[in-house]
Parts: sequence; C-alpha cells; structure tokens
Amino acid sequence: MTVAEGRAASVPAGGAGLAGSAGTAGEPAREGGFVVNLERYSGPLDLLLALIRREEIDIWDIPIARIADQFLQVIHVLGLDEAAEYLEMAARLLRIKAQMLLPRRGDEEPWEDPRHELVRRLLEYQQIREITDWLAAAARRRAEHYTRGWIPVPPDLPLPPPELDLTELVEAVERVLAMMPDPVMFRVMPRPLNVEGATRRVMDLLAERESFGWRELLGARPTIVDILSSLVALLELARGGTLTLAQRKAFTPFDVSRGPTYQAA
Amino acid sequence: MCPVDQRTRLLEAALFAAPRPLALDELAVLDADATEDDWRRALGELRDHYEAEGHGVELGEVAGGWQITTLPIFAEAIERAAFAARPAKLSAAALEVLAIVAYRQPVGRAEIEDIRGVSCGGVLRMLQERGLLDVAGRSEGLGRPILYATTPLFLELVGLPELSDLPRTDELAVALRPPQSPEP
Amino acid sequence: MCPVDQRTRLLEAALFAAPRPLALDELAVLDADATEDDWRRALGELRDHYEAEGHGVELGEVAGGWQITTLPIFAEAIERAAFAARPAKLSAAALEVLAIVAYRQPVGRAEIEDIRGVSCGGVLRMLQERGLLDVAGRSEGLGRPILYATTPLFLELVGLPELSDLPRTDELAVALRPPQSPEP
Repeated sequence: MTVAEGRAASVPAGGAGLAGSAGTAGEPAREGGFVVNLERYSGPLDLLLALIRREEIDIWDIPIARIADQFLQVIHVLGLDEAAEYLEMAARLLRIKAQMLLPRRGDEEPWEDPRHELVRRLLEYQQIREITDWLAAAARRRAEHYTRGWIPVPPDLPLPPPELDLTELVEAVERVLAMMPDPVMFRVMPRPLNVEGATRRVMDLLAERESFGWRELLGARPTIVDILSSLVALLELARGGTLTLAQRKAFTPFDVSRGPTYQAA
Repeated sequence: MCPVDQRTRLLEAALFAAPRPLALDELAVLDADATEDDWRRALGELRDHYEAEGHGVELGEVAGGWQITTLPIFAEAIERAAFAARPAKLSAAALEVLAIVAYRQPVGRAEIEDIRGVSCGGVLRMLQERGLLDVAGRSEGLGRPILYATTPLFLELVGLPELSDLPRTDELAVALRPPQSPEP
Repeated sequence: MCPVDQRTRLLEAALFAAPRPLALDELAVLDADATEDDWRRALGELRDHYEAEGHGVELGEVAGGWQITTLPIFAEAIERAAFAARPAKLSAAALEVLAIVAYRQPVGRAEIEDIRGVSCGGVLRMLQERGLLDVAGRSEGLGRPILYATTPLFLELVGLPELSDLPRTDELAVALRPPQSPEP
C-alpha cells in the first residue's frame, strides 16, 4: 500500500487549493503544541474519505473493521499517530468496531447503526470539500483578472477614524489572554518552610530544659519563613503529645514544655 | 469615432482611481445630477465600449460593486512579466474554513472545528488578518463565543458579485464521487 | 467601430496591472516577437484611442515610463467621492496591542511584546498615527523606555466616558500583567 497513490487517486481537482500544487495543500498544525506534517490530509475526515474512495466502498455500509485497521496503519506510516485529532478519530473507529460486534438484541428495540453519526459527518465534510474545490476554482479564475496596480494616493486627507468597538476590544483582550502561556491572575511565591530544621531545634531545647519561651526558638532576626517553620514544627510536635503549649497570661508569648509522650532523642 | 458620454468618462475615471469595486450608491457622490438609472446606463455603455473596441480591460460586477480588471487572455503575459504582485495563495485548510463560514455564517469556531475535525484557531486568525473573515457578533450560547462572517474582500477573492451567487448546496453532488484518475 | 490592435490591448492590460510606470524596454518581456518600434506604435495607438474616443483616462509619460492616469478634469469629482479607503478596520494584531495598552497604561513596548510574544513597533506607530495611542512619558527603568497610553479619541470610538468604564478593569488589568521576576 502506498499512501501517496491513495491520495492522488482519490482527491478531485482543487484539493490543493489556490496553490495548485500538492506541496502547499495543508499547513502544519501547531494547535496541539507540536508540529504535525499534514501535507497530505487536511484532517482525519479527509483521510477517512480518501480511504473510502480508494477502496470503492459504499459509504452507507462501511466495513468498519477494515477501515479502522487501514486508518491506524496510515496514520502510523504518516507519523500522524501522535496528533490528537487523528487519535480521536482512531478511537472513534475502534469504538464503532466494538459496537458492531455486540450481538443485536432480537427485535426488542430498533437497532441503531453505530456508524450513522460518522456517515453524517463524512457526508457533511464531503460537501464542504466540494464547496472548497468550487471556491478554489473560482479564485483561480478571478486571479486571471488583474485589478489596477497603481492606485493614486489620495490627496493629503486626514485618515478617517478607524472602526472600533468595545466588543472587539474585549475580544482582543481575550485573545491575548488565550495567547499567554499562563495567564496569571494571582501569583503565589513558593517559599520552602524548613520544618525539619525547626523540629530539630525544638528537640534540642527540650533536651536541655523542661520548658522554654517559644521565642527562644527564633534567632535574633527571624524571617517570616523562620517563624512559620517554627510554628508548624511546634504544632506538629504538640499534636503528637511530644510537647505542650501554654500561654500563662493573656497577651504574653506562650511557653513550650515537655509533653506526655516526650522522649529524649 | 465612437465617442462615449461625458458621464461614462467620469465613471471610467472613478473606477480607475478606486482601490476596490464601487457600489451603485457610491457613484452618486460623483455627480449630484445623475440618478441610479443614469449610472446603470453609463455602466452599460462603458462595458459595451470595452467589448466592442477591443480593449485590454473589461468591466465586471464583483463584491456588490463594479470594477475594471484586465482580460483573462492577458493574464499569462502579465504574470510572466511579473509587473504585478499576486496576493499570497491560500492553503487548502484556509479555503475549507472559508467554505464553511461562507455557507454557515455567522458561525462559531466550535462548529467549524466540528465539521472539519481539526482545530483551526490559527487559520481563523490568519483569515481575519487578511480581511477575508470578520467577527460578526457573539452567539447567545455558553461562553458567548465569537461568530465569524465573510467580508466583501472574500467576494473579491473568488470574483462573485454577491454571496447568493455561491452555488446552492443542492446543486452540489452530495454523494461521494467515484475515484478519479490523478490529475495530469 | 474603431478596434485596436491585439498588441495594443496587451499593452493596455499590462499598464493597467502594473503598480508603476513601465519603461519601453520593460515591455519586451510581454511579447518576444515585438520590437521596440512595435511597442512605440502600440503606445501611440493607445494614446490616440483614449483621446479620440473620449475616455476618462489618458496615457502619459512619467518618470521614464508610461502610465495610464485619470484625466485631470475628473480629479475634483473623484477627490470629493474619496473612494480611497474602505472605512478602516483595525487588524487583529492592532486590536490586541490597543487592548493591552488600554488595560495596562502607561505601558512600554517591551512589556507589550512580552505579553504578546511578538514585536509590535509597526503596530504601535500605526496606532499612534491613527490617534488612538500617544506617548505618556518615560519609564524610570533602564534606557528610560517610552510609555504609551490611550487617547481621548480612543474613548470616543469605543463610546466610553472614562477609562474606568472599560469592562472588567480590575480582573483584566491584573491578568494582563506580565509575569514578574521573583522578589529577592
């Protein structure tokens, strides 16, 4: 099987659009974040139609198992088996194939052909292809009519104000946001807490003394990270009963004492 | 000698100077005394003159207006001489999107992608930048998606007077065509 | 009927399509069989035809070449009609730059380019020429870059009394802020 032959034999005139040559028939799709060479097919439906035409299959009775196998083979050969759109179609074909294999339940309910939706889409797409061919031919005819090449520059009239409306502007904002790799609404700065180090300091102090004021944990100029690390360490140790926290008087720093499960390291 | 009317001469000058097809109602500004019928007569006279006298140009109706263009028989020679720049050609994908928008407008991106089976954000952007598509409003649906429509420039690109001159879908062969032999 | 020669028709088509005056020796490419004298004859025939038949255009020798131009007597009418440009629409790129400036002003070019990921010097200049943006001062930063802001004409065109009437200002102004380097 040669894919190139299949394509050449199955796509009617105009498939290459205004370009008139197969080399420019498609454009690399960059939508998914990777570049796929889609020179031969403008999408999975196009490929599917090409297969159906090549095999001279009745579109209303597609041998889905055979077509699914060929589809997988072709996207593999063309290196399209990483393109989401082709994979989605492959998955759809395999699902239909599976549904076709299910035993039909007598005549309890009317059987709905699982291929139906696919056929509808193929016919719809085929119609678009015909219109595309028509437009390409019309554009080729039109291109044989040159319009005037030299247009006199209008006398120094002030340019009229451009058309602009608010909807367009907001749409532009939305396009910009969509374009930004990661529109940031709020920025959170990760600052690693050193809970382990703080825990070690607490345990060292508890080994020395039965009780101490919690501020002794902090150095002379504690950063917010030091304070938070120490608090988290104290709360963790208090939860396990290694120490107890008590505030002797309102508005005073709390004290740290050995708890019921305290064991010297 | 087959002299043409003064109004026809003015019409010719205006069509020469305009960078795009001129609609009948735009011609009115040229001469306050002339009615639309007068302009129709002048257009007819100019077209007939070009045909009868053997000119290199012709008068055509496109994109809702009238425009003078060169005759197709001279296209090859002009192309060869490379006097005139051609606009960049459109890809098959771009033409497919134009075809969908032309027939379904106003239409949203999701519907276009549904029909084509591939995403087309980049193509839509390019067509908008080239002035072939434009935003026609927003759908009432979820997220109020943008709807697209074709522009007069699209009609110029394919040389059609009006959108209604596109082939009707029932004129197209909807059923699959049999395999065709490769193009020569 | 006063039909013109086939070569004269080709000449007319080529002069019509060319964006500049064509010199005698450039015409040779159009038809290998024609000599310079043939082209001289064709130029004469075309000029005479325009004069005799009462056209709206004439053949003139400009800048070392030949060009078809509209007759001066029609200049005033054409100027009055001002067909020159369609009501100008801003490109998608221009709208995006304008949107960023509207929500982030005053803002420098580097910041805009950072957000959009493409350079935008030309677009900024165009928006300034169209009176939609203006220089609002200079940043204190390195090289003291120019800062841009929108103009009263911008507000007029979008139909807003104040900048604070832009929709979703709080949310979008924050969202459009480019990522900043982490604080030390």
